[in-house]
Amino acid sequence: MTGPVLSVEALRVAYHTPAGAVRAVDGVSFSLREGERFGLAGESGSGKSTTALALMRLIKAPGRIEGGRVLLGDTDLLALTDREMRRVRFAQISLVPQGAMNSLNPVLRIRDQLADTIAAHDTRVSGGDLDTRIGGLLEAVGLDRDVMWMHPHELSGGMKQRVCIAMAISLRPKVIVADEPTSALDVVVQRQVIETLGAAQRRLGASIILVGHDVGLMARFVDRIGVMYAGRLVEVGPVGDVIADPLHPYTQLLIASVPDLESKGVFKGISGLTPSLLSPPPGCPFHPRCPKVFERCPVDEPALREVKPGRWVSCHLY
Amino acid sequence: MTLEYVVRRFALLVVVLLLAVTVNFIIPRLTPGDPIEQKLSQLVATSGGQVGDITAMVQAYRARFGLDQPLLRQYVNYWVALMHLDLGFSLDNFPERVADAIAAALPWTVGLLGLSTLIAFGIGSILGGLLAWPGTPRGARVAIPVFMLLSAVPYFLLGIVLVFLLAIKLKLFPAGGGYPFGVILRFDLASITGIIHHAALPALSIILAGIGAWALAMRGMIISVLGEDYITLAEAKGLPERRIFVWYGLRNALLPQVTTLALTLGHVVSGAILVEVIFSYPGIGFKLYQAILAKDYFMIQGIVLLLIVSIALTMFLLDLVYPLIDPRIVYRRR
Amino acid sequence: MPSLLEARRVTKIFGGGLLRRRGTVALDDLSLAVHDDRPSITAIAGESGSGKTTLARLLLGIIHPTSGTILYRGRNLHGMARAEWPTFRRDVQAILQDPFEAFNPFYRVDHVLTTAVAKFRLAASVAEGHALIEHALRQVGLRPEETLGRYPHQLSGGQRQRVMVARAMLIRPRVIIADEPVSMVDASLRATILESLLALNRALGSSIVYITHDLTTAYQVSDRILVLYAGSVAESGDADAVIKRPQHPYTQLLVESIPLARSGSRWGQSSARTAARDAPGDTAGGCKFADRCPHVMAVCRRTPPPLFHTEERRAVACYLYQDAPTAGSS
Amino acid sequence: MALASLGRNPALAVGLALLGLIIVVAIAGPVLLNQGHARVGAFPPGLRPSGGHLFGTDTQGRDIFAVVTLATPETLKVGLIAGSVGLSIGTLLGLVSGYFGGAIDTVIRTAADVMTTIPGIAVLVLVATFIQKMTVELMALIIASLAWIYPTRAIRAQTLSLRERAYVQIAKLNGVGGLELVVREILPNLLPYLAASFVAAVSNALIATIGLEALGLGPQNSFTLGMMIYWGQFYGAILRGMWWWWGPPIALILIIFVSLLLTSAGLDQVVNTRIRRAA
Repeated sequence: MTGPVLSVEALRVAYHTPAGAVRAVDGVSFSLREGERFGLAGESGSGKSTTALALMRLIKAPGRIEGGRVLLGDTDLLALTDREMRRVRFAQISLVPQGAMNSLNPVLRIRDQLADTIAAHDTRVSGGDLDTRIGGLLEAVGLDRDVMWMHPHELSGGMKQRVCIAMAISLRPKVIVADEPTSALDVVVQRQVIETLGAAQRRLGASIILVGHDVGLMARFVDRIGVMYAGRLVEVGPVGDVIADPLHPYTQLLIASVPDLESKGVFKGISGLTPSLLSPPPGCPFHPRCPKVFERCPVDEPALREVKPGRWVSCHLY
Repeated sequence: MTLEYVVRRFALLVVVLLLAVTVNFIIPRLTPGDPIEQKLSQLVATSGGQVGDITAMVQAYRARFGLDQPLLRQYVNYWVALMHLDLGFSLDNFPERVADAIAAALPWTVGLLGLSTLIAFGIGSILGGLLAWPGTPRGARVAIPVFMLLSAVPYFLLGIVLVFLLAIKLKLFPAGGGYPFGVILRFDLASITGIIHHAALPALSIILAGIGAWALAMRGMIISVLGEDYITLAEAKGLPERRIFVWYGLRNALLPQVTTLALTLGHVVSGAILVEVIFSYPGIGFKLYQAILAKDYFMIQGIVLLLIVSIALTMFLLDLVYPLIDPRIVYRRR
Repeated sequence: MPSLLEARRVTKIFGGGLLRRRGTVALDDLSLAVHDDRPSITAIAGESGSGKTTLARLLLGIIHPTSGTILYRGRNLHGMARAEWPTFRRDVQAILQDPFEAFNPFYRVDHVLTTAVAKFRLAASVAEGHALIEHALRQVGLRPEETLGRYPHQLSGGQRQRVMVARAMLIRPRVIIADEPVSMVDASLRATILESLLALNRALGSSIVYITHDLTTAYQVSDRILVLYAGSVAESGDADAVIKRPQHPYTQLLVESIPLARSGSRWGQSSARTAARDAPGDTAGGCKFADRCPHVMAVCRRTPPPLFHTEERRAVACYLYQDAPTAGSS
Repeated sequence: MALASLGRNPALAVGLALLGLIIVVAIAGPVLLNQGHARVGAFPPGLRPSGGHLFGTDTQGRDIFAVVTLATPETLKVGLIAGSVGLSIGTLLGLVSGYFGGAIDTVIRTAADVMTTIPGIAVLVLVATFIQKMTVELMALIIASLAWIYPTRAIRAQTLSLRERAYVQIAKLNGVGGLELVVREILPNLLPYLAASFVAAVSNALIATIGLEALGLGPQNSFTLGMMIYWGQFYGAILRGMWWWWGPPIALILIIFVSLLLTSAGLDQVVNTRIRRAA
């Protein structure tokens, strides 16, 4: 079993707003095996997208990566210089953006936006065989070759997202970070795009981190899932086990609140308000809304521990 | 933004031309007093002699130029004359025709105004873009207040300061005029250097004031473009800084910048005219200034009409060119 | 008894100006009726561009139909005198999609509630009005002391949407048009909002037209579901029937694409699904779903399919069921 | 709340402070000053700046300091009158066409588009040339005839976008309609834009005034900053290096414009934070 492709250790990211420091990611650690699909699930404000962007060092002011390590193989991405990081981006670790609608440059043809990605890392390729390579990439994601001569505004939402997938696999990276790639798409197109992403990833043998809030989508696509709440990982484990037998109280309520096509008219939600990241509640951040809260919870913060083989949770119940 | 857009812009152009000609025709006729009578009485006053009965002279002159006919007829005549590019005679140095005087002054203004505005637009946009780009060193930010100052002051006031400093005090440049005194303009090195030497200061004042305004406008646009998702993806793709700045930043910020250019054309031309006055530069602006001093009404009307028409045409051309830089605008029904 | 609110053979075309040949057809000959005597919850489900929001705006009288009529208690809404609109407003209310833009940033959140009380004269005195407001807020799971007096940006999306539901509760309308009320709210907070919609229906007897792109919540909340595709009804019927035994190929594709947490196959195993036309084709005549339909037949491309009544309270616009009777609107 | 936001908005604070200072000087100046100094022949001509005459005297013996003190309020008066007249017309037209739309909107929009194409200076020159006795008030009205264009376009664009906001729909559903809706729901959110349009209208009016005066079309018998520059240039003060004649008016004009620019930059910030907070 080779070591993990990517391992994240105690990652911390904060946004310094006039009202104070918002700790968006507060000590997140997980690792990704080769070819594995890891789901990073959480609701708005949980810090999942910030974590994804931090892996690619795309956090912009007033955000700042405060600490931790991101090991791709044995190089710590957070320690690289900007120049070194630029070479790693898309060559080793690539991104499928959330808002496909305006992630493509509206004034450049699709071909130019694929060509400059390749040329930025592989200056030998040029002219004719660059076009054939781009044509091949587009076909690999189910698009017609002559889409490359079109401008973004001529493509539908689903087609634009497929172009982004083609870009993400163009340099055969080891890890693909997909930040809610289909949240803006209709359900039918969403399934087609996710299946395209899955096929491309399997053919490349790359690992994927899928960030999202749709637990159902996670269940259908990922191998392992990590649930985030208030900037921390509260539970990690194989997706089937976590959904069938969730350990952390928040995960239990989250999975219960996902509507399904069985029980009609019965609604289960989570009472209380989402926590403020400016001044998070002491101890376990979920304690104000946790049905199983007891005296230890508001006092000290639980660490993420492996309570069963492959099943990690950060809760004093275990 | 389709064929309908082109037709709408063309209709706007036609309306502007109609209005310009009509306004130009009506305003002089609205104000009390008759321009010709004033001109003649002014001549009489200055020449000191007894020059017969003014009113008879005025009647003859009005008949000669059809000014005694009903208003509508005059309006039609005015249009017919326009069609033949006949803007009437200059009252001040009769029998020179207004159209010829303008034709003589036009190249100077187009040269000075056209070149310096483009230079200011280009340099200003790039500097403005750099100012907002995170890659640029912090130190550059000191330029923002300087640009603010420059864009605040009207063009020609800057001209006055430049004349005083560079022409009077340091004697580096001539204080006015378009070409060396007494030189017959030929396509030879001497005339050309002479012209450039004279055009330097007026051009500099247009460029300096223009750069400030364009830089601030572009800085605002780049800041809004920076927030776009395609910039984040461009950085994620590991593209070189320069390519992101030019092809993703500037290229997209250029679109609203060109629209601003079209909208502020009137303001730019107005400013430049006054620069010509300060430098007594032989362009249309200075001609207008002289015509005002001499109360040469037909010359004033001609120049004003030309200004309005040329700006309306330029705006229409900019609207036609716009789709070339913004692929989303297509004339053919896709 | 005439229907309370009805869209009868309504078509809406946007654009189609001077030079553009024909505008975009948002709604094509659609009929829907809401009755006062038996309050029901009808879901209008469809992808973006299916015309569901246009239908909402038509039913609310915000826009005029290009052809067909909107009837309020049997009378043409747009034919009514201005003086009669307040009664229409009292009977037909709405909950809009975007909690962030539904509040005027200049005022505190109370403004939207107090205006409703004043304009519809819901209370004799200020104190009584205040009591009504506090009661409505508690009904949607909000503590008045934590909500009133605050500016919109000081409340979360979920809280703001619940204030919107409270506003509707105050007015006690006969019909509520809920246009994607929970699409911008996290799953865990949707429960209270969907519950309060059910409460509005059961406790206050208000009919609800629930507009959504999400079939699972449509199934959870509504009695009947109308599936819209490119401006026309593809299928309509009882919620169980439409979801558990979908008949129209488009509905089948929709149900099949829903990612369920506890069941269903693994995605991303088969080869890349080619991007077959993923948007409705503007085929001249014929069924608009023809390009994407696995069972397309010759007749499908010729004339648009009428609604066939395949079973009790069920209608499907698909030639696969052409031997079933067709009878007027659903 | 207002003071707190000023703290975080230096541009607005400095801009308003400068404007305040200018207005105080413009009002107090003429009252405290001995107006006699500004009369022809009051002092020996062409004196360089000295203890007695801060800004020296012009070729006709007027004390420049006195003239500038009298000229500033006049120029400001033109700017403010033209600006406020332009703004009120612009707001009315902008609100009506933005909110009600339809035929009235097409008329107003086309009129504004056409007038934007026409360079202001050209029309103003034409009108000013044919006016015999130009006064400050007349100048303001002429400029006001064009000052409504920018505010109309700006307010119309804002009203169009505000009209589509969900809270306007909600207000309609609450039974609020017509004028009450415009006043209660749309106008309050327009305030920052109105302020920004006013500042823009005043600075455009000032540019137009000074432009016309530089061509000699300003009021002949009263002091304004533009006319000072015109007479200075007319009597060759520039060529003869009498910088103390045209220097002070240019400096004052610069200060006025910088303060207006800072204020509008500050207002843009207020407008953006309001949008960011609402989004």
